[in-house]
Amino acid sequence: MNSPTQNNSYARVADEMLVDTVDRFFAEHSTPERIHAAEGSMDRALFAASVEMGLTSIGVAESLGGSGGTLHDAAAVMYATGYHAVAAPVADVLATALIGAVHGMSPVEGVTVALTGKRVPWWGVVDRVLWADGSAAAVSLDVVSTGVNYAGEPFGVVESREKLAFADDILALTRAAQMAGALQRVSELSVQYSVEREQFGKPIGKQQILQHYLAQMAGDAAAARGAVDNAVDVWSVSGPGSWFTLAVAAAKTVSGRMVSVTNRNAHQLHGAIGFTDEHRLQYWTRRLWAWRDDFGTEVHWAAVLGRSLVSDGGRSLWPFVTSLPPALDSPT
Amino acid sequence: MNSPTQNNSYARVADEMLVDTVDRFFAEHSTPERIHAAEGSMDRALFAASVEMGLTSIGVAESLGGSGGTLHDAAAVMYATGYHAVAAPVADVLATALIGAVHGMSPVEGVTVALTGKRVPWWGVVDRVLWADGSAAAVSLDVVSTGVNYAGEPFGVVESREKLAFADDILALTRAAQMAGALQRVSELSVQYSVEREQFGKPIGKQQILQHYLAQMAGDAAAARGAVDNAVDVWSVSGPGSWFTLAVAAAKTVSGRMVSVTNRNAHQLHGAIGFTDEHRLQYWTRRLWAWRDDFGTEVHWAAVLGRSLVSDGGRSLWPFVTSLPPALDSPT
Amino acid sequence: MPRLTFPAASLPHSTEQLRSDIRSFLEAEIAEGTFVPRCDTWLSQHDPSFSRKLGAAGFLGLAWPTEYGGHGRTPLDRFVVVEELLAHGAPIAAHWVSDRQSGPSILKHGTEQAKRELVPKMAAGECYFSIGMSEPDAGSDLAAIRSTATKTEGGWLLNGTKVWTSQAHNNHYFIVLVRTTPMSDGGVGAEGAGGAGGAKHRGMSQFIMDLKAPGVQIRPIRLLSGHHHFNEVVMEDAFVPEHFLLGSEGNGWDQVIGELAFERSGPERYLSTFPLLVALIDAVRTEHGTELLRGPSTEAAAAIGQLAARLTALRRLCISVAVALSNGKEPVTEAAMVKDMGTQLEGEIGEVARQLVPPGTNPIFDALVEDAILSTPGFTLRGGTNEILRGIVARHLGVR
Amino acid sequence: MPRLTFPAASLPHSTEQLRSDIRSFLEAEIAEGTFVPRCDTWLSQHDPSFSRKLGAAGFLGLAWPTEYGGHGRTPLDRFVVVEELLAHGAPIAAHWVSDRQSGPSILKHGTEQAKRELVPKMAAGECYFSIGMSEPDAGSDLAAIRSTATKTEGGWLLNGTKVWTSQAHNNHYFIVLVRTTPMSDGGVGAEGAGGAGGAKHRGMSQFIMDLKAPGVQIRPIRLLSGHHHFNEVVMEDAFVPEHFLLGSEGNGWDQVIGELAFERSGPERYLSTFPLLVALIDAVRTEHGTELLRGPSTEAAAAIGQLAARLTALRRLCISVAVALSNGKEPVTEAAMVKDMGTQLEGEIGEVARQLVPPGTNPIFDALVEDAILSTPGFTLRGGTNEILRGIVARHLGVR
Repeated sequence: MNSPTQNNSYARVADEMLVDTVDRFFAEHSTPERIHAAEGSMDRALFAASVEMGLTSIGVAESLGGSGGTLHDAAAVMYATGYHAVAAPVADVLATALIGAVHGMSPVEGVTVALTGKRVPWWGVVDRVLWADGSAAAVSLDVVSTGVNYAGEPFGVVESREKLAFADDILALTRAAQMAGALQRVSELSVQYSVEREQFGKPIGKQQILQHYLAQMAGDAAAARGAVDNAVDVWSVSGPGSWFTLAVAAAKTVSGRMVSVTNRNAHQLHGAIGFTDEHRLQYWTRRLWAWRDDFGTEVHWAAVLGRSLVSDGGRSLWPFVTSLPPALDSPT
Repeated sequence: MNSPTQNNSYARVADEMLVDTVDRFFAEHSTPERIHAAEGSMDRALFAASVEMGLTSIGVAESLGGSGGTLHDAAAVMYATGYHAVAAPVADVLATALIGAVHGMSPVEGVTVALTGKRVPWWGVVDRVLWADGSAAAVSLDVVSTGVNYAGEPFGVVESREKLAFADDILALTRAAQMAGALQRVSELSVQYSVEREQFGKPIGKQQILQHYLAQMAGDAAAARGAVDNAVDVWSVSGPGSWFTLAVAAAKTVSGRMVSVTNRNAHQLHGAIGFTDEHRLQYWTRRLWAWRDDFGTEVHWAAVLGRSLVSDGGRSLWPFVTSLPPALDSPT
Repeated sequence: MPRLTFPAASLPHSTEQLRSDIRSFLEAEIAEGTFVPRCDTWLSQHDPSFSRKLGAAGFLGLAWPTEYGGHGRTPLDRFVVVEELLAHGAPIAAHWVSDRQSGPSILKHGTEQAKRELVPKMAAGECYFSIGMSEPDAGSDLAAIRSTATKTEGGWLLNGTKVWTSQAHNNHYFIVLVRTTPMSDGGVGAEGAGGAGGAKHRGMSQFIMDLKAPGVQIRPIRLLSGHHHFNEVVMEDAFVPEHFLLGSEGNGWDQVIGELAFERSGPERYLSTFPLLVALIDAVRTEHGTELLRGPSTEAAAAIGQLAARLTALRRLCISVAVALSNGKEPVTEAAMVKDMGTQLEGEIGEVARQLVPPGTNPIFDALVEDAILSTPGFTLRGGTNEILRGIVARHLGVR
Repeated sequence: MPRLTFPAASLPHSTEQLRSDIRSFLEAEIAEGTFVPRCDTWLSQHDPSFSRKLGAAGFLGLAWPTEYGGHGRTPLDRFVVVEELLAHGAPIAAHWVSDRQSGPSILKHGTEQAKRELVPKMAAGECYFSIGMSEPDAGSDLAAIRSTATKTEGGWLLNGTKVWTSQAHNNHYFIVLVRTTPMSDGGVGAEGAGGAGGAKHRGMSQFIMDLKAPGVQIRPIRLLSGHHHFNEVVMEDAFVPEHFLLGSEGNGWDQVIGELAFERSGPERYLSTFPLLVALIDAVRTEHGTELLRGPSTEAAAAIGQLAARLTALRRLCISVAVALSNGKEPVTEAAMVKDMGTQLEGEIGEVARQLVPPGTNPIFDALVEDAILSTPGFTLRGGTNEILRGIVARHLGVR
């Protein structure tokens, strides 16, 4: 993973070869069977292989012990975990490594997650927790309760504790990127089903109303991706800070908002079969329902952005809008 | 207008002959040409003829000098003014007579409107104002400003004054009834246009997406009518009071909420021609935009209902829902 | 111009005592801890002991003749009991189908022997039914079913596969629609799958099939929520006695279609998530208090208020349809419209709930929300997709 | 699988000085009271003196060659200026069409004489153009137009009627699409109105028509808002000199189609109501203050925040399309998608505004809201209805 660009460098797209490699890797390993088998826990083999490939510390400088590469590379990995419904905390551990890096820390081995509040994702499989004081100790938290989220991924509820700065932002962006990937995949699964499935003697995709559902899904997935890329651009241009927080707010808001309509229309279009646990559609739609709730709902983040704008007044809106995406030396 | 039933009697439908008469009367006189000509003012001839017919005091007991008939008759007149986009304050003056009757007052001649806040509809043509002390004096208010609403109907803004009890409720219900009528008409105009208008060699109504718009419009109009009828039932069963207020809140909320989607889809379906002032569609859509704002928006009234429910707790919801419509001696 | 017609209608005063009775019954059961209010209980909460309690208390088979164990009351009496059960989130999946449609169907079309044998137990909440309609690959196109019944000594042998049979693994019988005349007979083949004629609908019959009979295999169809309500039921030479043929041979299609308006118009089409709305109001109350300054924001109060307002409007339309049905009318379009609007509304409740009360605030509330959201896709699919329903309305309006 | 493709793209740093310049210019103009920010100004606010000011300051014809009065900059420079003008609600309807499409069209297809005579005045903000495309009864089916041009001495005689010609009553010219070969020639009749072939598209040509020329009559088409932006333009033997034929005879259809992606992808497709969103933020600020306890509710803040968030996402997609166009690509589907989403968003702003700030609170704000709501139906009709746009996307996705 020797990317020529450095962490926080001024790159605006992920490395093409990396994107391609990760895509093929997850496509091969994150199969419906393995996603299904991992419910309630995680796909340990897939996680180990991802660590092996260096995916859980991409975007962390090699000097810090990371895999190197850019933040756009990191976001591409997160997006891919969504697109492929990876049933392992690859994105969470990667996010934790990036949070640590913001504070000058090296990535820690194993399933290490940063605390951001009461709910700790992947609780049942977590090895270590990244503390606000910068230490990453083996798990020793008092768990109030445990459960599984919409997607069958385990979580624990702990007493709320002090957080590392920007942990919220980076984890929210992580989920936004994963959602963008999942939204794209749901859109594609729906197109495919509409072409293949026949009813009353013709493919259901010939129905105008379903065509409109599909167009909207495709556009919403693109918008979610755009909002995520805006935030990654800002992170990459200026590092974490208040501009980054607002760009993350926009990203989590846009991705989260798209979930309700995309999931509704995808399930509507797939009919009864898509509502069963034997159809793969639900590996994505359930993750979307889970992810929009994680690390602040779309309402929470929209309110963060809205309050900031109201506080600064109407004149602050246009400069904010035109700050995204940040300008570039030459158009790509 | 000698209806056998009395004011506040226990009748649940309007007199069929009355409904039919009013419908034919407005259909004859409230023509697109006359609606157009009345913009910025009112159709004085239509108003005078409506008064002559007794429409502006229906539901007020003959003993009080009204036309007699039931509150359901009164609501049917209001609904008809919406269905026919009557460009005169027939519904407002009728509502004012009903407000007066609640306080034991007889209807006053001419264009008499009840004060309910700062904005006085039909300001430019108002003869008298019904005061909180029960008097109905010739207009002598200081007008802060004047204007015309979405529909080109005049209004004035005055200093806020004390209101008659239940004036807000009765006027909000009046607008809800008018909206229900207008929603139904927009739905019908849209069906008609979809059958008649051809594009790419077939009626546009053959497009599935437009069929869905039309189905939704028809259902929304029916729901609006249902919510209005619920409130009229309550009024007629138990008179004005807190139950009536909440039923009105539901009616204004439902009618008002339907406006945005119905207007959007009706205009979308009519295309550019429906966006011009030469097409009759806008006589209804503009009134809908105006009426949903009058006497409290759908947000205002939904909050009234919501606050009441929150204040009384979740257990209060089901008794409220099942109180509408009130039970009847035998099903009609 | 064709319109939707919802005549003004209310429930009669005569239902009020019954409402008061069932409400008291339910409040007492909740207080005793018999059940905790849940969403979508008519599909998911199968509780024979509760169904028997209801039967013993006289709340099932309300409109059925007393000679068959019913209570000789009206369909509107049943409407009242059903909406109270739904609104209180009671566990009613066991007797749901038998009380809504199988009982009336058997009373209308069944043999005297079937009526005597089954209906009293159904009214007692002791005998439960499922629906055997959909088949693999038939989807929304019910005319494409392939299951068959062939005559044998003393009855019929049934073969074929039914899917989406809710609670078949827990229930006693299902009423199954099969072909008693093969599809290829009578020139049907010539019209083919795309044929517009009614030929494909001929030669179908309904049977009452014992789900425990030899030759009947039941396999779960699990939902994305992990829940098991639905099943695939495979019949291999499964025997049905002669007296369990339901109605006339060959008349199955018409019998099934006649049930649809009843199936589509009930309060279960907008009350599936009602218990969550109740919980939402309490959660907002707990969070914000009720004092003027600390109360919910205008926007939050309005979000709740608009849901309640639309519920009252829908309920009126639903009652109008129920009254029309009980007067022998067939408000097929209006029933479709109510189901379209109602299922959208019940789906919205989950979304509003999680927007007003952030997940993580209250685990019990979160669980209700999750249950609602995971169930929601089914609301607008079961009993005819909303796209099909809107098509029915459009056809009635004359544009299709 | 076919996807929408929005390559990562940003505006270049080289545009930043220009943005700063036009922003200062606009803030100074607002401060001087030259204009009050309004919604939908690119269609409705025709102000020649403001257009001339912009021209004099070098903000028009930015990407046109300097030899024709342009500024030799890039389309992305124009993008920046245009979005600033829109966001500030400046009165730009006079030069809008000439700057967006007529100028580029004349530069690409026009005769040298036309270029010399017209383009410098267009860049100076002194010469304004309209669009002459739609016809009565042609609706969305542009191939059905009937207007004609026939050769005459020194030029052409045009006959026919154009509708929806915005600002024709105020502008100097319009570029008009007509048939130079009659519809019945070349076997077109055989394919008829329902024909799938391109025959109906052949034989069309574009002309630059002087709107003040003899034989041209302009009649207003008033909108439901009462506003007069659109016109019907009737041509009766109206003369166009030879050098105002635009492009090759018979090539009109292809020229028009080439303009569509440009017409559909601009920031005017999501910024029409932006000034209202700015005013909304201030109105909420005034009403609720900014302190934590008195500030807007979570729900109100979120309603504003989600609009802002979606704007930023859309802007990124819009820039991606603009960059692709400036690189010579033809992102037709992506442009359609952005317009679909953008026009829905700009329509939503009016609805959110009246929900958060009740009508009657502030008359100036109310007027902005009313203007937005009365204009909104046009957003999703003009330049291709959203139903057509979604059809374009669906075709690209392979389902149509």
